[in-house]
Amino acid sequence: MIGFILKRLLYTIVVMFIASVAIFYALRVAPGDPVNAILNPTAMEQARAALRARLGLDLPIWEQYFVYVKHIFQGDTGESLLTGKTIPHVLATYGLRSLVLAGTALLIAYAIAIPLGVLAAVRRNSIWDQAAMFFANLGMGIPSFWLALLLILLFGATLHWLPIEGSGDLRHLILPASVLSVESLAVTMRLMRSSMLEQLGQDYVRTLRAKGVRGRRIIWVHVVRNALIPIISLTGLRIGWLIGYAVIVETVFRWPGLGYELVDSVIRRDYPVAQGLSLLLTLAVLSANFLANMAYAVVDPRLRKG
Amino acid sequence: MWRRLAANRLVLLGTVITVVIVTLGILAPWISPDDYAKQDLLSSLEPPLSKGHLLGTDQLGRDTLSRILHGIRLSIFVGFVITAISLFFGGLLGLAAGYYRGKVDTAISAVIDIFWGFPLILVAVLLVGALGPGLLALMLAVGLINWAGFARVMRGEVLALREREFVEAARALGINDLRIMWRHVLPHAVPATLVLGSYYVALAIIFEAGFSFIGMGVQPPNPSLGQMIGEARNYMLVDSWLMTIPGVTIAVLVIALNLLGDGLRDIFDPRLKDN
Amino acid sequence: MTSRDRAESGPDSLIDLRGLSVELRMRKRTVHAVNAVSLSLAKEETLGLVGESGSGKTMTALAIMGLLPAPFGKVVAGEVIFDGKDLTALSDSELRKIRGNQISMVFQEPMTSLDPLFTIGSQIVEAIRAHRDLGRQEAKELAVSMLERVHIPSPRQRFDSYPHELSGGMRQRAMIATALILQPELLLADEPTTALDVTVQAQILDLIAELKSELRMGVLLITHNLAVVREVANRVAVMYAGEIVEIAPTERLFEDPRHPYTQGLILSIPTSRRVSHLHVIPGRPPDLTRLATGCPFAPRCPYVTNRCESEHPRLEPVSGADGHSFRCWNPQAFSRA
Amino acid sequence: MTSQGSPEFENLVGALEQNLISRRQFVSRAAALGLSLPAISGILASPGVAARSRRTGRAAASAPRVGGTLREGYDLDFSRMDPINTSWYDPGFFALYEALITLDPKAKFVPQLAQSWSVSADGKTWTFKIRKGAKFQSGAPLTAASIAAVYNAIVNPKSGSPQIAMWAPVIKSVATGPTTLQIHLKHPYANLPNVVATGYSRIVNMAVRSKLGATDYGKKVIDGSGPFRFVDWVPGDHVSVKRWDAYPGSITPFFKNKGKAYLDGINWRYIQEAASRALAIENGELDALHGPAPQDIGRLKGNSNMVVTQLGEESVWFMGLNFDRMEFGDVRVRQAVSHAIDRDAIVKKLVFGYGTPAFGPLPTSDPTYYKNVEQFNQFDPAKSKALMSAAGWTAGSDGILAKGGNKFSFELAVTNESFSTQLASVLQAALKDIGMDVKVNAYDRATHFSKLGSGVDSFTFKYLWPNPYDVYIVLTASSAIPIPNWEHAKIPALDAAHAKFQSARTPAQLLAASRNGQMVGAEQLPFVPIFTPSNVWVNTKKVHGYLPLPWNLYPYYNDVWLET
Repeated sequence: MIGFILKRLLYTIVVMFIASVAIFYALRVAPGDPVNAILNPTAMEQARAALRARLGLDLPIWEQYFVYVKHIFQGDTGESLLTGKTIPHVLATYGLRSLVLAGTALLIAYAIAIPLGVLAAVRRNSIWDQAAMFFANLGMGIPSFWLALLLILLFGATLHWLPIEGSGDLRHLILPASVLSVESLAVTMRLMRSSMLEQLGQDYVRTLRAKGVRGRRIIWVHVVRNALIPIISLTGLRIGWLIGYAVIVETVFRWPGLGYELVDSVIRRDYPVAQGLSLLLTLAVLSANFLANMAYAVVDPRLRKG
Repeated sequence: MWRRLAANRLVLLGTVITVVIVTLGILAPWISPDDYAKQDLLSSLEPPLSKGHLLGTDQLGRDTLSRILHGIRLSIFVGFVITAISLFFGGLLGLAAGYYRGKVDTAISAVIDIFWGFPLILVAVLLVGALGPGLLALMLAVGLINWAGFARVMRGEVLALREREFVEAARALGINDLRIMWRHVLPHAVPATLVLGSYYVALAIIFEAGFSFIGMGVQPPNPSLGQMIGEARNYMLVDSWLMTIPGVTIAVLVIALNLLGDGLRDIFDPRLKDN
Repeated sequence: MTSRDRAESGPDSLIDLRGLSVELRMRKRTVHAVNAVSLSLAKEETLGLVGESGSGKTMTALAIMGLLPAPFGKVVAGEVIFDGKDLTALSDSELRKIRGNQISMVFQEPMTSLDPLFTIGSQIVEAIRAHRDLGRQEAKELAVSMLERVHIPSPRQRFDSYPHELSGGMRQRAMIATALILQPELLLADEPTTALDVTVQAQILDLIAELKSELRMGVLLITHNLAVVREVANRVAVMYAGEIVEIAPTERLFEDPRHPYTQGLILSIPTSRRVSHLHVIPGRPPDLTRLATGCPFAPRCPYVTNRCESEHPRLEPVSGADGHSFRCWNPQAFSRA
Repeated sequence: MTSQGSPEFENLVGALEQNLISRRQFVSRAAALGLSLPAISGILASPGVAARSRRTGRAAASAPRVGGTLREGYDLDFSRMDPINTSWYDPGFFALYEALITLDPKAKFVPQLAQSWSVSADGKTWTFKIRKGAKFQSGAPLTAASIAAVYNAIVNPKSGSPQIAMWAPVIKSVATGPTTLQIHLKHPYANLPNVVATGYSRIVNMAVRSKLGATDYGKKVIDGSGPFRFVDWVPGDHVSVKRWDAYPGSITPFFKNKGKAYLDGINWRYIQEAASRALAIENGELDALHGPAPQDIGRLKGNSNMVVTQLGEESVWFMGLNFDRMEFGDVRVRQAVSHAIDRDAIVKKLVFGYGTPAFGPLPTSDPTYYKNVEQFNQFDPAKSKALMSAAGWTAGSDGILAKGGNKFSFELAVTNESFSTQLASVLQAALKDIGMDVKVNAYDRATHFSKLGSGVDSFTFKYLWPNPYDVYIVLTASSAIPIPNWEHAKIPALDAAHAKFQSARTPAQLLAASRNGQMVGAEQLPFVPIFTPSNVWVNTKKVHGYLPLPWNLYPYYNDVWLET
């Protein structure tokens, strides 16, 4: 286990390093620079040159990278070129919002998907099962952003129940979180169902029945717990996917989260912010997978030792 | 195989729909009633079934049907081409890793893991930043991440196959590695990757649509289903058809592809069988 | 019906199977797994149920427990009388009260028959609490003492270990502990030793024998291995193609087997004298989707006659030999050649 | 061409209803639109107009309430609010800062920081009398010196101010006393008031600004003299300000509230999605809104709790053709492009009639607009073809114009915002009809403007400026090549016209110069004007004292108050 952790740690560091270089380079080879976001488009060249020099954008890229890394090791993580907010502050703000969104979405997804998956498996081929699977297919097929528009049309434009964009109180969270949850919900439900079916066929279930244990207990205490294991390993990937894919949903609802702000900062060429967010995103995905592996071991005693 | 596909009604449905839509997409240039870019500002935002425009027109008076057909064509192109390419490279590397094991495996696996670690969205956003918005950046991004998926699956399959008698036997007979891989390993490993592929096609299509929707993908006037929805958004209260039609198209296509995928999986990989 | 009359039944009988027939209904085909099986087990008796895999032994046991694989397994005829009730007629909740309480079952696969996510102890306690409302502590004490009785070393520690931490033998002991924790009247042991290596097999058999006499219960020992039966069973029933082809007290069966199949089985037991050329019964077990008009064993039988092909033999008692019956049109004297 | 019910007319009636223009002005303008006098008087009498002017009258009459935060939606993202080198000036500038002078609803210059001003006989020295008691929010006194400091900073080419070209005639500004500011000019410059009235010339505390550094000021700290103090700025999302209770009050005549502001604060929200804007205010997420999607305006007008104010906008969407690419240096080619564009169709369909075609460089709604430009640039594809063949371009088999083996195909660079991409597609289609092959490239803003800087074949851009002629100079003066004269226009006649404008001695001369410049621009086409969108403001009936003016770009917030 310790060995595993160390290996993941090393792996994480390597990926992060590669990411940082790739990001740094990609951002700066991109045409356009922050000057256009900071100065008036009609501002004269002198002013532009002056600003570039001040931001050190006139140096060759590798040199800029070197400076960047040096600063980081000096504990200076830099600040937004546009707003002057420090990078940690920026990351905290947007990272948290994304976490809230992705977390809520995942919660909604699991709260619905797991019971339905169980139901579908237990009442296999029943109307429940077929309905559940139908919606699963639907959920995997409907593009989230389109669903988002439909919901905006219904709850925002027609019923005027919910705010259609922005963040703030809980009401702002409802639409984006629901939309974001749909795809996960569908996938999880399918997985839960097949996982349940697999477990229901296991010998230990027969033993339990032979012991005269109540059916409900067999399902909820034993089978479900076994069936959840693959779900947990999926969760890691899910979180990664949610935080990443959220950019689309975040953009539709203008939920200022990580993905949304990443796109924005890249468009504005706000290099420090874009770099910070990119690395945070990468780290988030990596650690999500890592945590999933850990959780795995917690649930499954077979993986605890060794 | 076709008989087995046909066994499950849903799967059959998925297959049929996929085939139909793909055909429509491929034939788009010949069957679409109009030039997808031709505008007639004065007859814009016509509802479906208006004369000359089966599915109506968009805000610039362009024929929606023609744009949908070309949109499908593009989705399919993105979906299948990218998947095919990443399947090819991913498969190759996975095969090598699984077959040779040892150092080769360690090296390749490391690369796979690294690419696997990158959030697709990040790669896409950066590439769009670097190359400018458009199909190229998008397809590169998808390819760069997906190949790793194929490589993983292929590697796993091959690692297992490698121990099978017929491979051992072949090796014992002194048949050279390339031949063994080509003749004895690959054929057995392909199904699993095909199953994955069918899902990846759907994913790629959704992804392209999503990115074109937020304006980072296909650029006008080229029609992409996602971008059509994006433009239609502004008119959702004036003419909701505009966003409904492409939305339904994507949904149907993706659902069909998923059903097809389930079918393939049930056939090739009973272990994963849902029911 | 004829079999019904002959099925010995009396005050000392613990369980009666009367013309029990089980079918497995797949999508297209139906497997006639158990056909009109009648036998009865006396209190504190050990009956060996012997046959090749697929001969219907396990299905018979599962039918008794009401654990036939859903949704295909069905009891289509006959009854199972256990202290006055017909188990096949009971609702699942009524059956549940009996399972693990009055009738317990031990399975073949100790590796997979325990839930990997729970400790041995908790799974035994679960069995207790399913039937008696005991406090956790009492239950635990009971479980620990049971683990001791099945000779699991340092039971207190073992109580908290997970299945994967135990050897196959230990797991099977744990299974047995779970099965016997409530001192059932009847134990169904389905190939309890098959998955274990030979040395362990013996220990498990001894354990079962030992506990049987301690707990004064009846045991239905299901196995494909006659040698095993010879050690522990009072009587032996030989099953073939879902029906009983011969039933007799153990000694008698081994001295004077009448059915060619039984004879074949006995001949295939490795003995000191005959390890070199082991007897093998030619052919394969019959396809149970179609019931043969004649004797199911006919295709493999060395002494087959025309009648065997056409007429289904009945289970006939051996005159003068109490409790020995068999089905055969053309029985031959048994010779240990 | 224009008639009752036409957009221009709508604008006009809107302005009248909001008391933005006097009835006399209305009459003259309406006449200019070609309406008969009976028709006009009919409108003036019409119950709608009368009623609505009365309503606005009553609202203003009832007693203002102190308190509440105004939530206002915007169609543009917010820039760093440093007047001197912001990338654009936003509504916040009208709450945080004050200008030397400003424009009233009648487009007349009125005092703000200066209570009076005069020009020397030779027209080379302007003297402004600065009001007493003006302060910065930091507490520092706002004197003539503070103002001179700002103006002298702007004229420095490194300042990055987009106004440098307009300040060209200015030698320097000096405070001859705490309340006397003198601006010394190279030559007479009647346009000076327009220049000092813009958002870019608003007065910031230079002490604070230079302490923080030119490019860091405005990120976290702002020190102006407006009635509100800075709270925060989140680009892409919002800007918020709170009332400055020590505000010494305003002397601007048309403000009814001479004291501190009524509102506790203002929160401006950027709403990128055109469609979402109307929804947001209908959903009660906003109290006021600028720039709803044209297709939603009709619906808002029908909503009885909304007041929709429709004005002309001091802006023009134009297509820039790079004089150094293709043969855009040849005026015939530029005119060919211009005649291929059906401006009426664009206005009718792309903005649902909420706008006016532009045939010259200035918007029709500007007071100095010269109607004669409309003799140019009318939709006439045949003429385009003729012009092209005169220029030696003939259509090939594929219908694309060619000359000496070169096809007439070029890039059109636009920002990837949904409207500009749509406009681009329209232009692309229009030019295809006359045999020009256009490749549209949509870039994010950063890329777009750096591409413009390094030169592209062609592009689209919408200028928005309180005094459009000023930005017209900025964008077309040959001295401004390559930035911001992205089209690299070199038109001597135009440079001359601009020079005249910049050295006009009297308002009359200024107007004449402007008209001349407009005619030259309409004919020579330094850029190809396309249309001017309507400037639409929406506020709920709970909002009072809310008065957007085309020539100030944004409303002042001194008078605004919220009903509970």
